[in-house]
Amino acid sequence: AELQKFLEQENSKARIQSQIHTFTQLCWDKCISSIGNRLSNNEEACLTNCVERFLDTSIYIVKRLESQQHH
Amino acid sequence: AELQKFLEQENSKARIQSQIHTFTQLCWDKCISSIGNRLSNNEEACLTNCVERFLDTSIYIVKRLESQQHH
Amino acid sequence: AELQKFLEQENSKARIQSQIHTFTQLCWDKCISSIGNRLSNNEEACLTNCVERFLDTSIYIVKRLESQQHH
Amino acid sequence: QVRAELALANAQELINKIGDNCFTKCITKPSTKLDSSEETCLAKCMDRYMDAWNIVSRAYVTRIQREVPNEMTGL
Amino acid sequence: QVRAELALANAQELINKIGDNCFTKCITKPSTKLDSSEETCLAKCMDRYMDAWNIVSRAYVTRIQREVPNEMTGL
Amino acid sequence: QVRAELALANAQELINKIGDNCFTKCITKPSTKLDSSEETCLAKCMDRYMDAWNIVSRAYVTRIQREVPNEMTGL
Repeated sequence: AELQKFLEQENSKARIQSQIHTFTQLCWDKCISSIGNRLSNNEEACLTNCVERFLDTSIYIVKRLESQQHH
Repeated sequence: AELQKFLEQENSKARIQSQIHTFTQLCWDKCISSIGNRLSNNEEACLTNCVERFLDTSIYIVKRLESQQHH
Repeated sequence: AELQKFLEQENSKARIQSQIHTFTQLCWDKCISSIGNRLSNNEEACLTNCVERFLDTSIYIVKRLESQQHH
Repeated sequence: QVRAELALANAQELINKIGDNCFTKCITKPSTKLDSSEETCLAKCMDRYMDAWNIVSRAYVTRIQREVPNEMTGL
Repeated sequence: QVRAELALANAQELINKIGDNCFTKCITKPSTKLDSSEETCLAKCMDRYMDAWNIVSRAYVTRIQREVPNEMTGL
Repeated sequence: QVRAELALANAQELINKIGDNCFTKCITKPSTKLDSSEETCLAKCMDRYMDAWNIVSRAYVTRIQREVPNEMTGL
């Protein structure tokens, strides 16, 4: 049971890491236009908001699908 | 044999479903520019033609490759 | 041992073939704009340079990461 | 059970695709919350993506049935 | 048999890539049939894609052979 | 050992992503060698990509911790 719990946690970590790569790609494309000596405040805020709003979007879609199935 | 046939059919269904996702992405990019309250007749026709012509394209490519190998 | 060596070589070949497909896609997008009756000299040179510089880029990134970890 | 997993995988993939495509189309400048115009856009985009998915499915399955004998695909 | 599967997978992937890239380049507005100018474009695009694939293969294999001892890759 | 493989896979994926994105941004016309302005661009692009990766990680992990009980993710 300990081993299984360990493997499940690693599995969950692998999924999270894979999501981080996907989100970095998506939000890099949306938020970064030119390459400077540091990220601007706007770019940093855009990256954080991009992750948060993408997750909101996913939740919105699932909730709306669920509500439609109850009609 | 029954089980094997069942699994092969499910496998084939999984492949078809995966293709449908790929084609929807491809034809969405080609046919849908702005998001309205319904698909226009043009968009609907474009989506159907997009699937049909993509399949024609694949068949054309395979036939042409085969004919070249017999030279 | 012979079988293992054979399988490792095939595995390595599969990886190289998969890389060739990835590079062809990448360099096709970078080097080919319109479809003519043959590749121009510029397009051919661009394709070769694209592969070489992509590999240089990967090596540059790994070396720079390694040098940063020794600080 | 194979069939249930297939249906689940299919629904999950559709949700992912809608997420990627509609986020790209509707949230052009991500801000500190989803505003109501973004939500309206997401709702429409979702419906249109499912319309497109249905049209594409119909076109593809029709074509397969025209070209391939039924017993091969189990449709 | 491993070798035959590898060759088949490789050919299949090349056909898929040609399909995706040449459909995108040649069929800009999909209509009710492939017309002859689209077929001409597809034929040229296919040939150019295979030219590109050959040039890329040669450049990559040459580079590998320059940098890696032969016994490691079995080329 | 699972953990080490995970870390390695993660580093490899990050290097691949940096390679793809920064090659696209910095080497617009590939020539016979990487010139110094391309190398400068690559170095900056690499640093910015890792900055972005860090910000995205922090935002995502913070959100997960807000919404999911800790024992479920093992974070």
